[in-house]
Amino acid sequence: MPTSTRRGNGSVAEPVARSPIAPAGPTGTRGAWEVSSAHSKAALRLADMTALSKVLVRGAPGEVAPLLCEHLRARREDGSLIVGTGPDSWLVLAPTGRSDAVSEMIASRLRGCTSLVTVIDVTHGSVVLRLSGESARRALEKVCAIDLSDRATPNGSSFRSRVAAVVSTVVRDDVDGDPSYLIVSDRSSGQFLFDALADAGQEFGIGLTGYPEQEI
Amino acid sequence: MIRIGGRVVAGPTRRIGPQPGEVIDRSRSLTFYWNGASRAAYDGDTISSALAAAGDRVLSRSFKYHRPRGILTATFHDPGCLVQVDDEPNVRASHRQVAAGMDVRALHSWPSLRFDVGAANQAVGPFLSAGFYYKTFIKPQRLWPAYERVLQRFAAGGRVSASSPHGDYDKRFAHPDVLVAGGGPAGMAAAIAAAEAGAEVMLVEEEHELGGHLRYGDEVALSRLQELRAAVAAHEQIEVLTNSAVTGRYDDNWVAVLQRSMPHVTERLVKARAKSVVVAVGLIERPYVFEGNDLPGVMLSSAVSRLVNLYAVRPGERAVVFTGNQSGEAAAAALERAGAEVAAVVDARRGGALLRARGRGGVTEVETGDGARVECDLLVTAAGWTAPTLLVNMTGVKPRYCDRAARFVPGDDLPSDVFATGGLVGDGDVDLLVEHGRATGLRAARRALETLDGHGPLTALPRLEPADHPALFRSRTHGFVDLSEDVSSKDLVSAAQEGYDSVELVKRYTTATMGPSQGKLETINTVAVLAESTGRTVAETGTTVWRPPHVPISLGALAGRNLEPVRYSPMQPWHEAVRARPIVAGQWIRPEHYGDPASEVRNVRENVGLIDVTPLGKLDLRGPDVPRLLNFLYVNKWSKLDIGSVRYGVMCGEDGVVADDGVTGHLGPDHYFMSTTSSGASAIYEWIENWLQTTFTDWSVHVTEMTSAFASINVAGPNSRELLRRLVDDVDLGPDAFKYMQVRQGTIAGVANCLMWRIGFTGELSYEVHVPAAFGLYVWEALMAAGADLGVGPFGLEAQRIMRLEKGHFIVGQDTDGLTQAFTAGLDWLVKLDKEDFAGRPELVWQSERSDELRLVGLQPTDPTVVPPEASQIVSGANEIEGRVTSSRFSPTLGRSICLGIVSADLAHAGTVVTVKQPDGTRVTARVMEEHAHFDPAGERLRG
Amino acid sequence: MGVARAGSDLRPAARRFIHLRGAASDGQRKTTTYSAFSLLRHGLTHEKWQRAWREHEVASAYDAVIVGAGVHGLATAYYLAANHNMRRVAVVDKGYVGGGGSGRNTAILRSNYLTPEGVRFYDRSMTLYSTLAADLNFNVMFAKRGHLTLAHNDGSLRTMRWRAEVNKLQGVESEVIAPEEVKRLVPFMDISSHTRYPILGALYHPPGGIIRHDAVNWGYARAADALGVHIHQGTEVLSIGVVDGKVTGVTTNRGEISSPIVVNCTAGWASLVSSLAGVSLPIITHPLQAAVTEPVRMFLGAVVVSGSLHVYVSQTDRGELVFGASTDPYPSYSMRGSLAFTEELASHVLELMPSIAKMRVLRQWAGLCDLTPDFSPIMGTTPVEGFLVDVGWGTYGFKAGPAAGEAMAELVATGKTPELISSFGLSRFGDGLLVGERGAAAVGH
Amino acid sequence: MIRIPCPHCGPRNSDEFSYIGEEKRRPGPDTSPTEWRTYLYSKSNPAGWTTEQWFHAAGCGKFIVAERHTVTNEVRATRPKPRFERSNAGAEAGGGSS
Ligand SMILES: Cc1cc2nc3c(=O)[nH]c(=O)nc-3n(C[C@H](O)[C@H](O)[C@H](O)COP(=O)(O)OP(=O)(O)OC[C@H]3O[C@@H](n4cnc5c(N)ncnc54)[C@H](O)[C@@H]3O)c2cc1C
Ligand SMILES: NC(=O)c1ccc[n+]([C@@H]2O[C@H](COP(=O)([O-])OP(=O)(O)OC[C@H]3O[C@@H](n4cnc5c(N)ncnc54)[C@H](O)[C@@H]3O)[C@@H](O)[C@H]2O)c1
Ligand SMILES: Cc1cc2nc3c(=O)[nH]c(=O)nc-3n(C[C@H](O)[C@H](O)[C@H](O)COP(=O)(O)O)c2cc1C
Ligand SMILES: [Zn+2]
Repeated sequence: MPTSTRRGNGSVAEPVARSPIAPAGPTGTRGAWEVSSAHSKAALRLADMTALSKVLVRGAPGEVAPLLCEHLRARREDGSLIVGTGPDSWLVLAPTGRSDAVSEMIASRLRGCTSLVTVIDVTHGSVVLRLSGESARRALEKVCAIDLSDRATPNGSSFRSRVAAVVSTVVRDDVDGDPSYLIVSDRSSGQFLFDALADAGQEFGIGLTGYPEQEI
Repeated sequence: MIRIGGRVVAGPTRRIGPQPGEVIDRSRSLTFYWNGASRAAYDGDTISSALAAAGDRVLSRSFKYHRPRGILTATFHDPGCLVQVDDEPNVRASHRQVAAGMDVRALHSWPSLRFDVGAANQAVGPFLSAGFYYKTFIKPQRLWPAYERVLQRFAAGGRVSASSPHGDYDKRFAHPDVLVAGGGPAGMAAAIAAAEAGAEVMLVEEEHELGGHLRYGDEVALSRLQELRAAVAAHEQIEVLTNSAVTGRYDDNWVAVLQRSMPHVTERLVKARAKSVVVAVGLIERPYVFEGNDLPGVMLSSAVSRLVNLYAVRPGERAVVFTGNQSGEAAAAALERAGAEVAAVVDARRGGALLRARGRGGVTEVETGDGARVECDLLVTAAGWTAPTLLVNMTGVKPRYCDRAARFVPGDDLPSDVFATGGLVGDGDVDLLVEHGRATGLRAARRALETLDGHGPLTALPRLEPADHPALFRSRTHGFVDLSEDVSSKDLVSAAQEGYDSVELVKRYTTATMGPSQGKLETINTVAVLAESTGRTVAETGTTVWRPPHVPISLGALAGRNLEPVRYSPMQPWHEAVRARPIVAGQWIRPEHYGDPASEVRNVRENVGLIDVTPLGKLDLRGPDVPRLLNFLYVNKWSKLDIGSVRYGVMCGEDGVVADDGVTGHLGPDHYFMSTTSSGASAIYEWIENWLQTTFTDWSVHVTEMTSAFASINVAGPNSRELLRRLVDDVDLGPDAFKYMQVRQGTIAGVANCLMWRIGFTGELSYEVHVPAAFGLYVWEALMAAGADLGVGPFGLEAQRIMRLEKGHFIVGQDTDGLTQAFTAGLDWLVKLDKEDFAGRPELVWQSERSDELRLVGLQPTDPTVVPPEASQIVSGANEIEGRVTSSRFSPTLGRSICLGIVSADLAHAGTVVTVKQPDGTRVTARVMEEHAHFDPAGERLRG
Repeated sequence: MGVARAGSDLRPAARRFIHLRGAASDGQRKTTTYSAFSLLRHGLTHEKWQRAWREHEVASAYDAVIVGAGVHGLATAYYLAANHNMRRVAVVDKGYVGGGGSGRNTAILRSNYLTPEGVRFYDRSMTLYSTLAADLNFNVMFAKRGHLTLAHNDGSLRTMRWRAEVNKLQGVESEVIAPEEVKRLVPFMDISSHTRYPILGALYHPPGGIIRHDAVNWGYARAADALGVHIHQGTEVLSIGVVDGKVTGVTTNRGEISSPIVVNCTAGWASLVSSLAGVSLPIITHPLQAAVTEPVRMFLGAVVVSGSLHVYVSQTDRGELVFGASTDPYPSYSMRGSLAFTEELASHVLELMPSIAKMRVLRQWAGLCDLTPDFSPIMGTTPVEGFLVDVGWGTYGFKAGPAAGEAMAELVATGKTPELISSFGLSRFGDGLLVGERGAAAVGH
Repeated sequence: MIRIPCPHCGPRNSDEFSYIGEEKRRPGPDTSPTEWRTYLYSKSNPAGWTTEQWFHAAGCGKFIVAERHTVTNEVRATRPKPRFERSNAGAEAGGGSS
């Protein structure tokens, strides 16, 4: 039996959190997470950002949207990214290990709401990928039917649709003026999605890059 | 070697000097193979232009009569120019460019193109008339398979090979404001005007470069071509796709574009959602029907112009030109420039007529209407145009016949987002085509951008109408109407006489228009001949239905990358490392077993085992109305479930049919956690959302899918408590503190926020633990390590199936089917009809009042070594079906075979012995048991 | 058989019109027999062939009006005339003969259904099909190629075995076979275990196969015409007369027809036609699409079906592959077809046979399917006396044409529902007695 | 691929949605077999405009109502399922259980 855990019995080492995507070597750790520390300078880059904290918020649109973000938009706030994923649902992405803090922050902000509000840590349910670079749009267009032009999907917008047949939330989140997309999908199809994007990006010379210093 | 009437008139090459518009690169010679012999070509040559340059006249044999065929149209639609290229069947030789080393072979010829034994069919032609096979081979019926094999030998087309690689194909989406189909002058002009108006444009051209008919036109045409190309190139907003075809325009301007010869993939399907579509596909020159019209050397005028002007090939030495329009004159001029002799021009506009062409392997003589006979090796026809209206007619618009011009036009009342321009609409000089194209492009852009003004005034749409043209369909003689299908005008006449006299019936009876060019060359003549023989007009007769694709499209391109997502649990790397046997379960790939399921069962019963049950559906339910929701969804009661407890439940559809089962636990105030079957997970989620969003809209409940958020591990077996105790500090696992059907939240192996339920499908003392997914592998490995001395081992799906059968738990969808209502499944103990309402209640009330229903029962074969295969039928008498075995296994625990089965009500009593007919035909007996459970029916082990 | 029996059970109304002025006259005729000999004679003499079926004026009354000139309507008319000597019968169709589903189906015949009632019924159809060419004197080219339904998971393998066992008990040849055997029958099949949809086995049904569907329609039309049945193309039923719960006739674009019996055989349009008589049906109409490739030399012997992949494929004698898939994902009366259909089809076919990626789709088309909740047809009487239905044929009704026609003819002529179709009545939905064929009929073909 | 303008997400390809069915009313608990089975099985199946439910499964996850023409497939209007508008069926179904 293989034992990749670095410990002999039940209570010595620290637990290791893993993304569903086999990390491109070399690897390192960020908080509890094992992450890739590869570095690519390619014009098109794909990174596994699964170690980010993810918090799901549900509530009545009229009450919550003004406090968080409009549907189909994404908003940066205090080192986290609030995404309007549906008329009554939001996803907050934050640096690794921050989900409790973010949940508390959101819960307290929404305390005055009269309708039912739910805040759940969904860090473990999703993968997050970041596709960046000049040809990111053309690569994503191969596997996503949404109009990605600046007119239809400008920086700061978001949508939920299929990417490579996997239902995903996509956020246009440019980095330093470089087109970039964050793609959040069900964890169990993470490896599939990652491979599909790497394949789509091949003609543009895609490079696999690691978990960045600046997480979000 | 070229012969005319027995005289050799030319050497082997027909390549002429450089032409102003030629597309070949004389600095790059290539060699390829034609039926095994080598041939020279220039880069830019099509297969057929290279063969024509080499003096090859016969490119194929027709499939029915095996008549020799050569170049007719020199376009994609050339019916006699389908060839096999390497392992690719049915390649269009007049479109595909030569690549070095290509192995090109002719179709339908055996043993060789010149000596073809199938040609004997020509002699029996009169008996192979349309539909002959419906009239013969009727008796004796038993000989039909033999006849059929003979017919199959004459099937058309090339060959595929079982060892061909799949090839490299992919797809892409696009969202142009304006998509222009066809890159002739009108299409280019439309693209330019649309781009100038601010639209993003996709311009798609079937040929290898832009230009349409200008490419093979005169100097004026060529200079206009340069201007237009330059203007297109100057616009960054125009994406040009050449060697690409718009294959269809579907509802809501969903446009399919087949993109060929890409650097990265063989072919790519572009799926474009265009705000406006401009159809500028031009016109197709149509063949003329007369005796001998299929002989090699009979060519359309545009074919001649193309061969001379684009490929610098002289198509013949001595020509007769039959013409009804300027295109015939252009061809005659091209021939003279190419050094061929034009022996006669027969002008239909001045009463000239064409009677027949004669020759064996090709034309050697032409007989004209006045009886004159002219020796020649080339007969050029310019009989008029066909508008390829498919892309417009796909919208539902019907083509309209324009009598004056003797052609069908796209029809009226186009959808507001589809525009037509160019030759498709009418005839005119380049200026008019460009002007019309521009005006149309602008309109398309305005529609796309939803701007009413700006970018200058809307130029008037110039009048562009089909020009008058003589109605030239068929001569006084009969000839081929459909060369690909070997259908003659005589066949059509006779089909009409037999009553197949509507255009749709005549098509199906004779197969005219059903071949590779799908009527683009054939429909008009088919309709005209039918009209003539029924006494109706062409307009009354109408066309057949135009259907996509515009040009055939490979299965590879349509499939693309074939994205079929799969799902893995976090423990997948571990399963792979120990080579678990994978099983595909919906999207999930799971371990079926790790070598020996029976020993996995024994290990669970004796020690402790771990199974990865991550695919179990998991839903987080929150809100004050969750109990009402549960009461409605499940057939049993949910009002009183304490925090820290879980309960089993079954859900039925509104038809009372068992839909899913699982357990739900009460985690905290207004907080529940539901599990569903793996296969039911997404359907149940959708079903619940449906109730909440459409019926119980005022209930306060939030449902969150958590299936992938937790790695789920069932720790089962007598040692499971001890194993967990070693890794869990913050939960009291003692039998009294944490009872059967309870749930706790705690930390396992240092991983916080784990859920532990004390439940079990296996019938053992067991804990289902749900671990935050990223730690799943870590915890699994920790359990394995910590339990080494307890005999811990993994078990797979198969061992679990055996154990649940030992316990008599049914599996929804296996032990039940699409009609199994709750009482049939034996759920009398669970269904609470005294609840006021729940999904499916009315049907279950009525089912409870019936007594004749099938029942699910436990069964044990009389012979304990016999394991009747699942789906074996339970029978009475000779062949009366009384039920079936739904689950069946050999129980390693009991050392005997055990089953579940569905039987009719009168056999459902304990002790009844039923007869089971196995697939091999043998009959065995089995006893109906008191309980579904074969093992530990009282459940002492799991409560322990 | 026929007259006496028919006469005794025939409702009086059915006979009332026979002698009315304007009633259709007995139009039987002597028909040229098709044979190699007649072909030779015509070839030599260039003599004209007789019309396969004639054109008539629409008479003001018939003993029965059958709506829909698909295989069901035509077969019903033929068996009425042939078996029951009822010849004052009209088949009316708004389009051309076989222009509905019967002219656009993938022509797969089989009887390996799941329920005993279903298997027995379809088996009767297969028996009739086996001698149909001779019975109709029209070669319908029934090719018993063998029919394979692939199983890609243990659940479907179990269903295949279930079907095989039920089939065998009804005397129908069916067996579950192993992947190697599948490969032997279809050498192009990828049976390796690492595919996304591994082939675990198949239900093999040797008598299944394909037929020349148009020939079946034409053969029935010609044979019915020879017995005096009137076939009216281009004749659309616009309303149905019902007085005191009894049918009185129909109004068409070519005039009114009185008739005590109206049979609805309009498949995809069944709801619309039934609603003209005030009868509502548990039917929803979905388009079903099909496609053909360009022809290639023969390489696929058997008919191959995969339920999990929603695809079925066969190769015709002409060499083209004929494909079908599942119905469109939402109801519609559109026959325009979609791109998604061809994409899915191609990817699924290549999943099974990756080496044919270079073959090209030549044409795609669509037809309309009348789906019932239990994937079984609806045959028999309705609450309106004299208004009968033979509908709900979904994606699988071409193979049923002969048996349904035979049984419906018996019902019309005798007034009694034959045992063979008694489980398939409209009343079963109200009674909650569904005939579950979902597992074998959905996509199955 | 027709387009359905989701009232929440904007126009999207129809393959992001699942078709649910014609808009129907669920009978109350004291229903008769005829009424109930009409609810279960009968369809109006018109050739023309129809009002139906779709589920935006690969989008916002909302059930929506669309008016679609079943011959042209044109979708002329969509609207969200009204919230907080309790149907009679709901009132009865949920009655007194919590
Ligand atoms: C793509 C496709 C593939 C299929 N594949 C198979 C297969 O492989 N095997 C199989 O067994 N089945 C298959 N089917 C199903 C099969 O085609 C149908 O079930 C069968 O043809 C129905 O025959 P029918 O005679 O009842 O109806 P149809 O053949 O559809 O005839 C109904 C007729 O009614 C006419 N009509 C409608 N309304 C009116 C009116 N108001 N007035 C007058 N006339 C009217 C129509 O014009 C039409 O001609 C397939 C169907 C499709 C669409
Ligand atoms: N003298 C000649 O030989 C000749 C030939 C053709 C047309 N004409 C005249 O030219 C006029 C037509 O000009 P135009 O600009 O409309 O057409 P055009 O024929 O010049 O150009 C149409 C272009 O569309 C392309 N095309 C067709 N179907 C396509 C598809 N589905 N996808 C992508 N590309 C496709 C063709 O390859 C062609 O290049 C007519 O009036 C006609 O009389 C003359
Ligand atoms: C079994 C079968 C085989 C077919 N083969 C061909 C074919 O080889 N070529 C062709 O053009 N059409 C073929 N068709 C399709 C018909 O041309 C036509 O599209 C279909 O009958 C639907 O009619 P419609 O397109 O007029 O609506 C075939 C149809 C069927 C049912
Ligand atoms: Zn939406």
